[in-house]
Amino acid sequence: MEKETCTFSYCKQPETTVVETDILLIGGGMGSCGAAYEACKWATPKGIKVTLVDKAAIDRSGAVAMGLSAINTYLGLNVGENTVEDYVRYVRGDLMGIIRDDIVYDVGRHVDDSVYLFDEWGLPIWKQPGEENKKLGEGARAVRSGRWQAMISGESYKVIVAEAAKKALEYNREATGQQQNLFERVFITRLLLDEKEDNRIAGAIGISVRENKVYLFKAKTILNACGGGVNTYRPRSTDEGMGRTWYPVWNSSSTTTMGVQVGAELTLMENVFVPTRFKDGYGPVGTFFLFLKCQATNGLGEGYVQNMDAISKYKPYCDMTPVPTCLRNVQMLEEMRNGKGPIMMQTAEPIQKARAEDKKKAKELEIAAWEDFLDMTIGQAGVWASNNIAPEEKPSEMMPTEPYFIGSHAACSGFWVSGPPDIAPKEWQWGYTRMTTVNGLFTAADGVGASGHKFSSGSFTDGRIAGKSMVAFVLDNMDYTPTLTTTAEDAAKELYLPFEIFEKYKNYTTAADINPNYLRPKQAQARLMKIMDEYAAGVSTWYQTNKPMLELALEKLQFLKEDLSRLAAEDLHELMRCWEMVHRLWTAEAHVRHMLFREETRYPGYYFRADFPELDDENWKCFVNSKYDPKTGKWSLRKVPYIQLVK
Amino acid sequence: MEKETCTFSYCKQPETTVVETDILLIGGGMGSCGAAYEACKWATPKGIKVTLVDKAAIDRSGAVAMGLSAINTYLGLNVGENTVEDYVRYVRGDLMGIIRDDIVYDVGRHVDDSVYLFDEWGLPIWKQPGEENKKLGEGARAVRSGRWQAMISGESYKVIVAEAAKKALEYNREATGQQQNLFERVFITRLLLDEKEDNRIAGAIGISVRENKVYLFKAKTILNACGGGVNTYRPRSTDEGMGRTWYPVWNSSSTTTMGVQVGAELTLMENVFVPTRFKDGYGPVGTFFLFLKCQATNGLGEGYVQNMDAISKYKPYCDMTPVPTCLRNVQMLEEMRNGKGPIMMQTAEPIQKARAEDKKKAKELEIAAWEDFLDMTIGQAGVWASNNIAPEEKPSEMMPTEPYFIGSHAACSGFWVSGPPDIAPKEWQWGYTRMTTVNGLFTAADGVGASGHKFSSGSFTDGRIAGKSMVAFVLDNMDYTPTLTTTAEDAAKELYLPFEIFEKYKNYTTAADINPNYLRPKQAQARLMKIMDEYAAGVSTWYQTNKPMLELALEKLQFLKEDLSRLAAEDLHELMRCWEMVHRLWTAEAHVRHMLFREETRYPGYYFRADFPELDDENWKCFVNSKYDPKTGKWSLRKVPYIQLVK
Amino acid sequence: MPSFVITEKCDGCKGQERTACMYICPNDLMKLDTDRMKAFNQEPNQCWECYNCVKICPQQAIEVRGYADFNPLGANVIPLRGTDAIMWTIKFRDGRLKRFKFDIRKTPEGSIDPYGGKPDPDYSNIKEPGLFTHHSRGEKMPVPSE
Amino acid sequence: MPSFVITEKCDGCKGQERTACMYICPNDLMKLDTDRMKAFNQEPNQCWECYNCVKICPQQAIEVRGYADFNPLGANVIPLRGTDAIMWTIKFRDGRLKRFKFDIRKTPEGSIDPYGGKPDPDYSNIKEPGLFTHHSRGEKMPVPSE
Ligand SMILES: Cc1cc2c(cc1C)N(S(=O)(=O)O)[C@@H]1C(=O)NC(=O)N=C1N2C[C@H](O)[C@H](O)[C@H](O)COP(=O)(O)OP(=O)(O)OC[C@H]1O[C@@H](n2cnc3c(N)ncnc32)[C@H](O)[C@@H]1O
Ligand SMILES: Cc1cc2c(cc1C)N(S(=O)(=O)O)[C@@H]1C(=O)NC(=O)N=C1N2C[C@H](O)[C@H](O)[C@H](O)COP(=O)(O)OP(=O)(O)OC[C@H]1O[C@@H](n2cnc3c(N)ncnc32)[C@H](O)[C@@H]1O
Ligand SMILES: Nc1ncnc2c1ncn2[C@@H]1O[C@H](COP(=O)(O)O)[C@@H](O)[C@H]1O
Ligand SMILES: Nc1ncnc2c1ncn2[C@@H]1O[C@H](COP(=O)(O)O)[C@@H](O)[C@H]1O
Ligand SMILES: Nc1ncnc2c1ncn2[C@@H]1O[C@H](COP(=O)(O)O)[C@@H](O)[C@H]1O
Ligand code: SF4
Ligand code: SF4
Ligand code: SF4
Ligand code: SF4
Ligand code: NA
Repeated sequence: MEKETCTFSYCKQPETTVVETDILLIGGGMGSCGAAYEACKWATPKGIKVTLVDKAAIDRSGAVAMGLSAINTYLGLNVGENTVEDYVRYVRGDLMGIIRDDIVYDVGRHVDDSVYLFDEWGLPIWKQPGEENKKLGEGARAVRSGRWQAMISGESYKVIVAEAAKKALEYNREATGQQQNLFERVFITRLLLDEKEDNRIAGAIGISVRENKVYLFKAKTILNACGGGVNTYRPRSTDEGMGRTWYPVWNSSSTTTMGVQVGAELTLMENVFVPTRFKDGYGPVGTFFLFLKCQATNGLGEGYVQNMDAISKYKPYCDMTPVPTCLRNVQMLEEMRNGKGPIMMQTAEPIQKARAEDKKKAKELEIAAWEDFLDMTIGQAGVWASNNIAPEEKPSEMMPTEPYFIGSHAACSGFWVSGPPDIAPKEWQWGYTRMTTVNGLFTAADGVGASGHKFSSGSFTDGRIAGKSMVAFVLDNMDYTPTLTTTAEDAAKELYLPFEIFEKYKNYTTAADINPNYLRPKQAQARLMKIMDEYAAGVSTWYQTNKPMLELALEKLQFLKEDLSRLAAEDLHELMRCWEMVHRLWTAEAHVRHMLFREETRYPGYYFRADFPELDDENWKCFVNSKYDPKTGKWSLRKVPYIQLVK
Repeated sequence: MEKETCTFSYCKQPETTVVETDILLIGGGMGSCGAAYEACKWATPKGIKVTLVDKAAIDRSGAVAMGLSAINTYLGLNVGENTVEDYVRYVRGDLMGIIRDDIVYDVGRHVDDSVYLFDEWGLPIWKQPGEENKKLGEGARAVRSGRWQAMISGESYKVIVAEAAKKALEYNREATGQQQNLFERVFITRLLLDEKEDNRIAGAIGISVRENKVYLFKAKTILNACGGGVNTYRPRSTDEGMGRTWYPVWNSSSTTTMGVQVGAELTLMENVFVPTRFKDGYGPVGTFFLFLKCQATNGLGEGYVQNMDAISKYKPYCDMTPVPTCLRNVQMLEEMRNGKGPIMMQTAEPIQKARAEDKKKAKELEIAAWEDFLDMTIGQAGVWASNNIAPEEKPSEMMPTEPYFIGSHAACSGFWVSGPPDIAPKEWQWGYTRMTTVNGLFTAADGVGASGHKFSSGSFTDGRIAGKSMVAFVLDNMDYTPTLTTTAEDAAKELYLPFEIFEKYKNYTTAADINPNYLRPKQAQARLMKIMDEYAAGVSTWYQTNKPMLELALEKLQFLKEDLSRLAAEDLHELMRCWEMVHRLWTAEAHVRHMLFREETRYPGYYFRADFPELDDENWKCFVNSKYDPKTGKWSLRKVPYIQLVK
Repeated sequence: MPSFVITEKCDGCKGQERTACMYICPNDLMKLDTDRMKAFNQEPNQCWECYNCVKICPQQAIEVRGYADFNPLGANVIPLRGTDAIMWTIKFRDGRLKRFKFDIRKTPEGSIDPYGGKPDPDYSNIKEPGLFTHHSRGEKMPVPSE
Repeated sequence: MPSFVITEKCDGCKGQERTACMYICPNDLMKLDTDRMKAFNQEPNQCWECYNCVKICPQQAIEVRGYADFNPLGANVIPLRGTDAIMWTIKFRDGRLKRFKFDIRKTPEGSIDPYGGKPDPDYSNIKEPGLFTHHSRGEKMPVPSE
C-alpha cells in the first residue's frame, strides 16, 4: 500500500507548543513522583528546571491509580527485621539467579526511607499493636504479611504520593520561574536524539489528549518512566471484560518502546510476568497466601503447592524459600495441564479456624480479605458479590494471567542502566546511576531491567535515586543545549497522520469501522494480541513457544508494523490509542527477539521454550541484552555475564 | 432481580399472524429442502399442506450458503464403487464405534439418488474424462477425491437446491390453496406441545426479522431441521474475526434446544466436532489431504500423521483406515502440546512434483486448491492473499478449531429418532422413521443423532426420508387438530420481552450498552463462550475438562440462564440474537450434562475427560441419551446399549 | 473479511422495499440506512465472509476486507458472478494478481423442473424404504447383508 | 465492571470546562456528551474498574456493573469516599449486604508539606549513595558485606 503523509489537507492542524526545561520526567507514576520529589529538592536551589508530563492526572495515574493494600518492599532495617543482603538473595532467588545485584542492593538500602515518608504524609500503614501512633522512622514496627510486605489501607496511596510530588514541582516552578511544569493529559509518543551529538537525548514530542495541540519538549536530561506493558497478549477475557487485566490496562509499553527507538539497550526483555491471580477479577493473591495463610488446592482438593516433583528439575532455584514465583506457576500449570483444575484458594478454612478460636480475629481476617480487593482490585469484590461468594464460606478459583511486561514485581524486563558508583562493577557503570546507554536518558521503576521486586515503594525510591542522579548530570552539563531533529510543525504532521488518514478515507465506505484503507487501533490491537497469544507463548499454548513459532511471530509483527502506518483516529482519545499501539508493537517485537535468542527455559511458568525445555545455567546464566540501532534499523543481541556481588 | 414481563407499556405491540398447516418444515437448509422436495410430491395429491419457515432466504441459508466444493457422501452404488455396508463400517469406525447402524445404513442406501437429482438440476459435478456429458444416474463416474467424496464446482449448490425446493413448495401451495407456504426471515423460537394430548407436537411460535410481526404456526407434524450449533465456545479469533468460524456463524443450536424444550430425547450430545482446518481462515482440509495428497508436518518438518504412538491406546479405533477424525486431531494436538507446532499443510510439494512431470496437471492442482476455498471458504483465499501465500510456493498453517455441534459431518450429536421400519431393531423404532420421541416431531440432517457423515447430500436425503415419513404420519392422523398452549397474543408478550426491557431501561444510563438492568445478547454470548471455553473443554484447556470443571460450568450456566430473562433488544435483528442466545445456552447445558455423565474419553481429540482419560469400551460402548422433562424442568440421562446391525 | 459498502457505488437498490444485500445475507447483517439510502454491515464481527451480498449487489458496491484479527492490509478477493460461471480476481498484499473462473451451474437459472418426467408416488410404498424416485425406477432398497 | 452514568443524576458537572470524571479517569474513558450535558464511558472494554470516576463524581451519578464476560447480574459494589475513610456497600446477587469502612489517609487533604522540617541537600553528596533525607539524618549507606 502507498505511504500516506499528513499535509493537513483533510484534518485540522493542531496548535504547537515548545517547552524548554532541564529535567523532563515522562510519566507520573510511582517512579516519576519519586523523581520529582527528590530532583526538585536538589535542582531548585541551583535554578534547574524540572518538568513532569503524564498522559493522565497524576492523582490517579499509573499502576497505583486504584490504590494498593500492601507495601511489598519494606525491609525494616531500623528495627533489624532484615538485612539488605537478605533482600538481594530473595530477589535473586525469585528471579532465577540473574539480577543486577548492584541495583537491587541499591534499592534495598534506600527503600525504607520512602516508606517513612509515606507514613509521614498520612498513608495508613498498619502498625503493631501499641505502636499505632508511632512512626516507622521512629522505630515503629509494621504489620507484616510476609517477610518483606507491610499491610496498609492504601486506597489513597497514589493521591498522597501525588500531593507530595505536585508540591515539590510547584516549589521548583515558582523558584525557577516556569509558567507550567506539570503537564497532565499529554501523551509522549517519541523521544528525540540530539541532532549534533551522537547517542544523546535532547527532547520528546507528544499530543495533548484534551485539545488540538502538539508538544515539543527540549531537555538536558529525560526520565523515561511510563510503567510497564499490558494489552500485548490476548487476555483471558476477550470482550467487555478485557479491561480487567491485573496490571493496569493503560500501561502501554511506552517506556520500553520509547527507549528502544532511540537506541537504549534492553536487558532480560525475555522475562515477562504471569502472576497467579484470582480468576476473572484478577485479585492479587499475596495477602491470601501470606496474611490469611490460605491453602491452594487442585480440583481434587489436594494442596499441590507441596508437589515439588513438578519443579524439581529446575535446580537450584526450586529449593529456594520461598519457591520462585515462576516455579509456583509451574506447580499450578502442571495441575491444570493434567486436567486437575480448577485451582482453588481455600479462603474459608483460615477464617473458620479462627472463628473457632477467636471470633474477633475471624472477623478481622474476613474484613482483611475484602479490604485487599477494595483497596486495589475492586472488580474482584464484584466477582464475589455477583457469584454469591463470601470468602468465609466458599473457595475462589485462581488462574495464571496473560503475560505482562513489568520491571518492578516478580519480573525484571527493562533497560540496562548504569549502576550505583560505589558498588557497581565497572562493566556496569558508565556515569550516572539509572542512566540508560543513551547519554542523558534515565529510567526508573518498571523501566529498570534485572531489578525486580521493587514494587511501589522501591519504584518510588528508584525514581528518587534517578532524580538525584539526573540533577548531578545536569550540573555536569550546564552548558549543553539540545538541538532537535524535528520541528514542532513536522512533529504535528507525524503525530496527526492517523487523523489525516481517517478524514481522508472515512467516507469511502458506509461504516467507518470496516475500511480497506485503514486500521483502527482497536483492530490493530486484536491482531497484535492474537499474534502474541498464539505464537509467542500466550495463554492459548499454555505459555509455550519454539523457534519456528517465534519466527512466524516476527514475520507477522513485521506486517503489522507496516500496517500501523495506516492507523486511523476519529478523535483525540483514539489518536492516543494509535500511538499506544505503536508502543505495544515495538515492545512485543523486542520480547520475541529476546525469547528467540535465549535458547533455554529460564523462567518456566512465565514462558517455556518447548524446543529448549531445560534451564541451562552452564550456558545461559547470563543477561541477554538487545539494542535497536536507530540509524540502521537493525537489532543486535548479546550475552552479558552475570556478576555476583552479594553472596 | 425481579422478574420482568412484557405488557407493551414501553415497546410497540406487534401484529400477530396465525398460520395453519399440516406439515411444518422449520429451517430451509439441506435437510429441509430435501424434506420439501419429497414431502410435496407425496402430500400434494392428498391435499396435505406443506409449509417451510426459514430465518433467512433459502437461496443462501444454512451451511451451504457460500457453496461447497465437494459432495462428501456419494457411494456410486450403480457403478459398483462401494457397498452400503462399507459405508456403515466407515462411519462407525470414524465415530469411535457407536452409531445407529440402521439410520446410517438408511442414508447410505438412499443418498446416491439425491446426487443424481443435483446432477440433473445442473450442479457441476466433476465427471471422469470422457463422461462429462453423461449423468451419474446413467452410470457416469464422478471424479473422486477420497473414497466417498465427489468433486464439484459448487458455488451455486444451495441456489440450485433451493430452486427445486421452492418449486416443490409452490406446486403444493397452488394445489392446496394456501396463501403462502414459504416464510423467509421468520425465526422460530419455540415449539408448542398439544394442550390436550401428552407428548404431542402441535405448533411453533416465532418472530419476523423484517417487520413487527409475531407468528404462531399450527401443524399436525413438524420437522425441526435448523442445522447445527456455532458460537457456543469461544472462537480462536475473538474480535472482528470471530465471524470466521468453520461451520456457519448463524447456526445457533435452534434444532437441539427447540427439541429439548418439548422433551425430545437426545443422544450422544457429548460428541462435539473439532475439525482440523487451515488456521485463521478455517478452510477445509479434505481436498488437500485427499485430492492434492499433501503431507502435514509439525514444526520440525516431520510428518506427524505417521506417528501412531500418540493414539495407540485408543484401540481398536486407532487401527481403522482412515484413522478416525478425532484421533487425527489427537496426533496433531500431541505435537502442539509438546511444543512442536506449528502444524503445516505442505501444499507446495505435490504441485511442484506435478510440475516436474506435467505442467498442465500442476496448474490444475493449483487451481483446485484455490477453487476449494473460493467455492466454500472464501475467507481462506483472503488469508492467502493478504499473507502473500501462493500454495505452490509456501505451506499453510493448520489448527484444530473451537468445538461445534453438528450431526452430519465427522460428528454425531442430535436427537434419538425412530429408525427405518424394515431394518431398525424394535428398540429403535416407535412409528415413523426420523420421528423424535415426541409424537409428530421429526428431525433430519444435523438434527439426527448417532448418524454422522451424511454431509450435504446425506442431509438432503435424510430430509427427503423424513419428509416422506411425515406424510405417512399425516395420513394416519388426518383428523387430529392441534390445540395450542399459548395464544398469538401471549406469544407476542413472550417474544417481545427483550424489546420491553430495552425500552423500559435504556434511558437509565447514558450509554445503552452498560446498564445494570439488562444484558445485550452480544454480552450474554461473551459470557457463554467464556464458560464453555474454560470449563467445558474449549480451546483454552486444549479440549480438556473434568468433573469439578463441568460442575462449575453447570453452576455458571444456571446463573446465565436466569440472566437471559433480562435480555434486551433494540431492533428486530437484535431480538433474533436474543432468541438465538437462548437456543445456544440450552444446547450448551445439554452438552455439559452429557460430558459429565459419560465417564470415559470416547472422542479424544474432540474432548478429553482428564479424570477418565481412557476409552472404556467395556463400560461405555453405548449411547448416552438425555431428556429434559418440560413438566418438571428436570433432566435425566441414561445409557442405551449399542446394537450392531452391520458386521 | 467483513463486507463493506462503497459509499459512492451503493444506490440503496433504488429505493426498493428490500435491498438485494438485505434480502440475501444469511445472517441478517446488511441494513439500509434510510436517511442516506446506503446499506451497511450492522454487525461485522458476525460476518462469515460468505460473499453472498458481494455477489448479489447490482452495483458491485460491496467488497470484503480481511478480518482485522489476522489479515494484513492490502489484499482483496473480488468475484463477478454470471449465470453459469463465476470469475475471481485475487490481489495479493504484494500486488500479485491471480484470476480464476469456475462453473456455477449447467442449467439456466430458474429452469429446474423438479418433478419433471417423474411419475406420481405409489402410496403403497409410503412406509417402505425408498424415495419416490427409487420407486419410480423400480429400485429395490437393500437391507444389511448378514 | 465498566462504569456507567445514571442519566438522571449526572449534571455534566454543571457545565464546567472539565468534568470531574474526565479529569480523573486514568484511561481517558469518560467523555461529556455536550448535547445532553451528560457523561458516558466511551470505551467500556478498556475500563479497569478502578472506581476513580465513581469516587470523584459529586453527584454520585456513576456506578459500575460487573463485566458482562463473567459477572452474573444483580450485584453491586458502591463506595462513598470521605476525607479520611471510605465506606463500601456490597450487595450480592442473592441480596445479601456487606458494609465495610477503611481508612484512606491520616492527614487532612492538601496538608502535606513535602520538604517541611527537612534541611537543604548537601551537594557534596550528590554522587554518593543516599537520598537527601538519608544525608540529613547523617545515615551512612551500607555496601554489600564480603
Ligand atoms: C496494578 C497493581 C500494582 C501492584 C499491585 C497490585 C496491582 C493491582 N501489588 S500486588 O499485586 O503485589 O498486590 C502491589 C502491592 O500490593 N504493593 C506494592 O508495593 N506494589 C504493588 N504493585 C506494583 C506497583 O504498583 C508498581 O511496582 C509501581 O507502580 C511501578 O511504578 P512505575 O514504574 O512508576 O509505573 P506506574 O504505572 O506507577 O506509572 C506509569 C506512569 O506513566 C504514565 N504514562 C504512561 N505512558 C505515558 C506516555 N506515553 N506519556 C506520558 N505518560 C505516560 C502513566 O499515566 C503513569 O503516570
Ligand atoms: C459450512 C460447511 C459445511 C460443509 C463443508 C464445509 C463448510 C464450510 N464441507 S467440508 O468441510 O467437508 O469441506 C462439506 C463438503 O465439502 N461437502 C459436503 O457434502 N458437506 C459439507 N458440509 C456440511 C453440510 O453443509 C451440512 O452437512 C448440511 O448443510 C447440513 O444440513 P442441515 O442440517 O439442513 O443444516 P443447514 O445449515 O444446511 O440448514 C439450517 C437451516 O435452518 C435455518 N434456521 C436455523 N435456525 C432457525 C430458526 N430458529 N428458525 C428458522 N430457521 C432456522 C437456517 O437459516 C438454515 O436454512
Ligand atoms: N505463595 C507465596 N509465597 C511467598 N510470597 C508470596 C506468595 N504469594 C505472593 N507472595 C508475595 O506477596 C507479595 C504480593 O504478591 P501478589 O499478591 O502475588 O502480587 C509479593 O511480594 C509476592 O512476591
Ligand atoms: N486425512 C484424511 N483422511 C481421510 N479422510 C479425510 C481426511 N481429511 C478429510 N477427510 C474427509 O474428507 C472430507 C472433507 O473433509 P474436511 O475438509 O475435513 O471437511 C470428509 O469426508 C472427511 O472425512
Ligand atoms: N434473574 C435473576 N437475576 C438475579 N439474581 C437471580 C435471578 N434469578 C435468581 N437469582 C438469584 O440467584 C440465586 C439462586 O436462585 P434460585 O435458583 O432461584 O434459588 C438466588 O440468590 C437468587 O436471588
Ligand atoms: S445491494 Fe448493493 S446497491 Fe443495493 S443496497 Fe446493497 S450495497 Fe446498495
Ligand atoms: S459476506 Fe455474507 S455474512 Fe457477510 S454481510 Fe455479506 S452476506 Fe452477510
Ligand atoms: S463527574 Fe458525575 S456529574 Fe460530573 S460529568 Fe461525570 S458523571 Fe456527570
Ligand atoms: S472505573 Fe476507572 S477506568 Fe473505568 S471509567 Fe472510571 S475512572 Fe476510568
Ligand atoms: Na470444487
